[in-house]
Amino acid sequence: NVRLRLATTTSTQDSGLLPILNPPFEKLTGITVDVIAVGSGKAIKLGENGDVDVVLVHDRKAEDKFVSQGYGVNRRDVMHNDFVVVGPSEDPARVAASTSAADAFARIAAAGAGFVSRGDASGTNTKELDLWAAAQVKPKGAWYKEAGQGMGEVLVMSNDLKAYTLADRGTWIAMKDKLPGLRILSEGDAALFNPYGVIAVNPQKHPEVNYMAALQYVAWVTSVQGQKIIREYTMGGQQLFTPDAVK
Amino acid sequence: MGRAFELLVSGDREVWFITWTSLRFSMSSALIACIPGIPLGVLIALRRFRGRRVLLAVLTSLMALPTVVVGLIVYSLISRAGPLGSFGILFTPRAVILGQAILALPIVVSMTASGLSSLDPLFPEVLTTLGASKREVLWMSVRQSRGAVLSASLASFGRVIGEVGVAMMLGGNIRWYTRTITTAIALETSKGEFELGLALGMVLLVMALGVNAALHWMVRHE
Amino acid sequence: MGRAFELLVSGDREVWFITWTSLRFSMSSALIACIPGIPLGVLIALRRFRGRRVLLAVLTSLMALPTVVVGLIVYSLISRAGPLGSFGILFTPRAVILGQAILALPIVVSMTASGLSSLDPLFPEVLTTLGASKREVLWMSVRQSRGAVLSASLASFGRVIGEVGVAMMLGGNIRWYTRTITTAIALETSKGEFELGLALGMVLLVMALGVNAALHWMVRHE
Amino acid sequence: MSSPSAPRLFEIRGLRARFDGRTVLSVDSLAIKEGEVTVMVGENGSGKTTLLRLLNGLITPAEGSVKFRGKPVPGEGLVAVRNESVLVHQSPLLFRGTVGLNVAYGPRIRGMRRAEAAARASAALRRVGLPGFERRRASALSGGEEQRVSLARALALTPRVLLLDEPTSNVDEQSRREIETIIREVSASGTTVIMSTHNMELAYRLCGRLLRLDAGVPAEVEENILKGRIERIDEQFAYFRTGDALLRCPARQGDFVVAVLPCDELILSRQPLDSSARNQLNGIVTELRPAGSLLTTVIDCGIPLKALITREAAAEIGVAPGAACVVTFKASAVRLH
Amino acid sequence: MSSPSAPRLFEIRGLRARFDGRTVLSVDSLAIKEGEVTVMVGENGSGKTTLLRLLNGLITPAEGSVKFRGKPVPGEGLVAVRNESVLVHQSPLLFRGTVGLNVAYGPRIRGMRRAEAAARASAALRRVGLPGFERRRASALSGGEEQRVSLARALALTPRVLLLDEPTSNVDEQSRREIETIIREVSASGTTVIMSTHNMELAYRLCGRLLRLDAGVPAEVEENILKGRIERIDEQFAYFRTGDALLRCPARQGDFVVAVLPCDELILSRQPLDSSARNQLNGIVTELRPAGSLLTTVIDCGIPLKALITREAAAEIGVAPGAACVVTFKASAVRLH
Ligand SMILES: Nc1ncnc2c1ncn2[C@@H]1O[C@H](COP(=O)(O)OP(=O)(O)OP(=O)(O)O)[C@@H](O)[C@H]1O
Ligand SMILES: Nc1ncnc2c1ncn2[C@@H]1O[C@H](COP(=O)(O)OP(=O)(O)OP(=O)(O)O)[C@@H](O)[C@H]1O
Ligand SMILES: [Mg+2]
Ligand SMILES: [Mg+2]
Repeated sequence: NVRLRLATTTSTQDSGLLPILNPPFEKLTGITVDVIAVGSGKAIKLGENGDVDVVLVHDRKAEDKFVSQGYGVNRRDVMHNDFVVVGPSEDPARVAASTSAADAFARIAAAGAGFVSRGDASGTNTKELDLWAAAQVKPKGAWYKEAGQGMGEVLVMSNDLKAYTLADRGTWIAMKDKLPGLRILSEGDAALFNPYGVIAVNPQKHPEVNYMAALQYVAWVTSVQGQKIIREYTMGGQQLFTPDAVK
Repeated sequence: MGRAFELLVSGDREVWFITWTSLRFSMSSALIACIPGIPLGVLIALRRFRGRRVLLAVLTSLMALPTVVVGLIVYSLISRAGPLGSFGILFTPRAVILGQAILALPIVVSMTASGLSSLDPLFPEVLTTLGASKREVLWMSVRQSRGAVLSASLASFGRVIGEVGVAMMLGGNIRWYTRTITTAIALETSKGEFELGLALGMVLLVMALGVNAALHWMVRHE
Repeated sequence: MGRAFELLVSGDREVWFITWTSLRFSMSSALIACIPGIPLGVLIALRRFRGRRVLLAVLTSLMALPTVVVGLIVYSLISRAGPLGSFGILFTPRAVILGQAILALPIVVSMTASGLSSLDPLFPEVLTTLGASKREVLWMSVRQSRGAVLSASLASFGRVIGEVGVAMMLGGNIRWYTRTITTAIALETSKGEFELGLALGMVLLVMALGVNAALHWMVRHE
Repeated sequence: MSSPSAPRLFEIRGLRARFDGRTVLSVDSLAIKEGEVTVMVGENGSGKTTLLRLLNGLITPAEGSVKFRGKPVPGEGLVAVRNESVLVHQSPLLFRGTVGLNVAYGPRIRGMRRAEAAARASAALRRVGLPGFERRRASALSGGEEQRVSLARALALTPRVLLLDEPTSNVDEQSRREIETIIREVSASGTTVIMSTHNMELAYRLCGRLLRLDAGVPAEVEENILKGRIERIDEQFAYFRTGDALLRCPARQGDFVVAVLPCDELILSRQPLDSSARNQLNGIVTELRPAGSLLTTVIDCGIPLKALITREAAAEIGVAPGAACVVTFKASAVRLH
Repeated sequence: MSSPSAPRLFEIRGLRARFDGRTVLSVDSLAIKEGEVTVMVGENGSGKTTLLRLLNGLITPAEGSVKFRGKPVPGEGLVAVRNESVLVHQSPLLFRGTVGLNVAYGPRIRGMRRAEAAARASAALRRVGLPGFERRRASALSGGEEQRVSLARALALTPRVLLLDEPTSNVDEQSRREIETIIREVSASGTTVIMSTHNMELAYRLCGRLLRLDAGVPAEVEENILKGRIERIDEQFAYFRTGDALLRCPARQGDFVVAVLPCDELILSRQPLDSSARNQLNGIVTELRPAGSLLTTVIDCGIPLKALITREAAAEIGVAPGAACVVTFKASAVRLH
């Protein structure tokens, strides 16, 4: 019984995609996939240490560094979804009227309305910081709460604190029923694009890794069948991810 | 270790802040738990009443309750949607201290009770005949078993300073506000910053050692 | 509560599985910790040696170590990049049990030691003069203080069954493999499924109560 | 027997104490007068400790009642018992800390100021022969020292009722004499003392009243316990003065205060006997009561003497209340303590 | 004094024991022969318990050495001490569980099978007068019952050396006599007994040798302890036979086995005295040694008698080793136990 260790971000797991995507692979190859769902940073770290065979994450800068330092090989684009700016339904900063993501952020800062940041150097957090830069705002002050937690927790906090936040669409869709006080206020800006990549761990750095299985997995998620499963995966009638490997 | 000292010595203001926050939260919550917990434990140890054993078993079992569950329970009370939501204490230091005190209480009570159960059964009788009231018997029992009571307090302090579930759930790990050493460790770990996590762990350990040593010293020189 | 029973009674195979995994891990690790921990605690309680107080203070402080830090330390040893990486036990049940045993050890040792310190100081002397070897003194001390030793074991069991850091860090929360009640609770909570988290918490509490009751009953009827 | 206006200090009625379903004490009726020294003796497990704990209201009787100054204990009388009496337990149980702290505890708890309590404690320690022990650790004492500290702890309270459970068991000879003196002194100052002991010498010397427990039941004491003193001593006899009588006893030196004369060593007769027995007293029978198959006869010879005789002998000699008779006993039958 | 081939059972040299920096025991030289009954007496805190614990190898001396059968304890001799001796502690410390379990513990731990150990335990309990106590909870005993169980626990081991620390302190009179009998019996069967007690009667009756500790230092015993028995008794005297001598003692009834004669009650003279003192023995001085400002004289009168006299008196009477002299003492100076 071959086991393949996949380190991935919580969003792929929590959105319910992997439990759909992996079983056909397991049936096809006889390989058991052990999903270790952690933050992007930790997933990449596990890859660097050779503790997993393959990683599936969304943090392009970190991924490139991972590959360039020789820890990962065969990076492939898998899919993307996008980020949305969510906030209290009352929308005190009038974000709904914004023209772009950066404008939305500028409005939040200007109104001094509450904003909960992931603050955990995750892909989402990196994106958020980029947007603040684009809005030419230094996020600081009582209104800006760096929570240092996962997406789900931050959404819950925003709901309770009646604050804005940046969320990935997958988690938002999965959780929006539990967040009665929040709604999407800004979406669709190209700046909110969120790509996922799959990377096999370099067997030259870590000979013990199950490279063959990793390659098989990379092949599977980028295969026509795999991409079809990703495209057809919906939640609440909404498609969560857009496949990128096979157009 | 090196990293930890570097962090502290280099005067990283944030590390000092979260260390102080951790200490503040856990001291407060342990203290709050001890105030009703120690007398309760003494009563359970000295009185023989119906359901005493069951109560003890429940208390010991409560020690197994994951911190995040305690967090959840308190959350469901103090969240906007909860019965105490109007106080708006969620994601504030008070919420953490409250949750941690609830977490600490069964530890204080059950360890105090089990520590005192080794007192000579004649001890309360001797005090009584010398004219001690029930309250004085209680107080003297605590003093007599102060090692056990100290252990109970320190264990509860250790439990809360080392826990992450309640602090995370109720405090929200908000930077410069409710971020403690443990929530910071969780954050750094999730970022893959394992070394920083370990270094912070060492800071916490040193702090716990300091508190332990200080309290032991105090009790010894009382 | 209702939800928890519904889950269990409805025969949700996954809930049964993670419950069983939790129980298996924590029983194993508590047991593994008790094997060296109880004798060590007894020795610390009965012997007077240099550095005894310091050792006790360190042990009590170790109880404060966040579980995720213990997880990190063990991780740095058994990670492929670590000295014991070649065994490849990371993200397997063994890793969790190992980590939890390490977590439990200071609890067992220090609680056993503090429990036994209330034995009459003449007790070992009486045994010795009756011909007991050092080992027999140790064993009889345990039997004599079996309440305290039981408390220590149960506290360590409670600690590991309720902890999430080690199980998450070393087990990886892998479905159908290393997912325990606590890691499942963490997962559900992070998804905002608070009720499910609470329900699982109740399952855990009931299980802990069962183990507590069973052990108390056994010791009483020994 | 007692005047209704002055209730006895302790009154016991139908008292039963049980442990694990076993009745270990069963006292139908017993009264203890204020100011008296009552000494309890009896085999191990005969219930002495249990009775003392009951008197102090520390345990609750299974049946019956103990009344202190007319009020039930535990119950209405408990506050009074607590205020006025202290029990010194059989095994001294000292608290951690110094000896001084132990002895000062009682006064402190009753609201005395620290300095005053410390002074009391020092005085009590001096009294039990442990001056300067204030600063010693209570856990670093010898067995007898512990016991004396535990006595001092009670004495520091100057209670009106002192309950002592074998206070001299581990104590050296010299200290035993000192404790005897202490008990005499506190008793002389009006304190009621109820104690248990296995030291018969101490029991005889101290007792105003001797209470023998036999498997939890008070039993008749089959000895005449005669308080008095040696009047003179020659090579042959010591002459012991008790009340109006002068007893010839074996010539022994010592500070004897009591002569014990077993009831079955007394010979009754109508006329003086011509025997080698060196004590002969004339008296009048005042009471006759059955004691098993025998009869207990009380004869007033200036002092009341109890004698055990068979029913046949009683009939033969014509022993009946009011009858005159002669009591004869050997010098060697008298035990001096 | 001892033959070099047969080492004494215990040999003590330059022994010092300290607690908290205070020297509580200081024995320069002491040997204990096999088979002997040594009784230690002395004030509370004089170091009896400490000495017993040292002999049993339970504590380590601050200075000097204890040797058991020629080997140091603690050290080489420890195994032998453990195998052959048992100490019964002053305060009985029973384990949880039943009395039977307590008493059977020693035999069990030494590898005896359960049934056999239980039989031994029952026998030992019967011996201390507690038959049928096997199933009682050890925590539910009276003080004296506890103490007797703790003795039984040692007896169940039939040790070659029995160390007893005040074994009768909480025990009733009857049981005290039984324990005396037990000690006589085990001693008769070759067991060495070393015990401490405050009961001088017991000490005199049992001792082969009496050891008095005075603030941790062995002190001279200033009494002649004469083993023997009452030969006859008349109205005036009891006649106590000890060795070749017959002593006139106060006429008392009882089962006396020892006559105690304080050294300072003996009067020495060259010629028989014409006095009322009823005991006169002829003897020869065998030894003279200083005792403070006085002299201890040992006179062989068939039995060796020690007398304390002033130096002047010694010079006047001409007391010197080898000189004949007459020893005179009053009957009432002899204390029978
Ligand atoms: N806590 C207890 N539980 C059960 N039985 C007990 C308890 N205490 C005493 N007993 C029993 O009650 C009886 C009376 O005990 P008590 O202590 O009153 O005797 P005592 O006369 O004081 O004896 P001693 O002279 O040995 O001190 C004994 O048979 C004893 O075994
Ligand atoms: N553990 C200890 N720590 C400090 N001092 C002690 C300790 N045990 C005994 N002592 C002291 O040592 C001295 C000798 O004690 P020991 O117990 O040998 O006396 P003892 O002759 O047995 O007295 P007792 O007749 O009261 O039993 C006492 O002064 C006592 O206070
Ligand atoms: Mg008693
Ligand atoms: Mg002693």
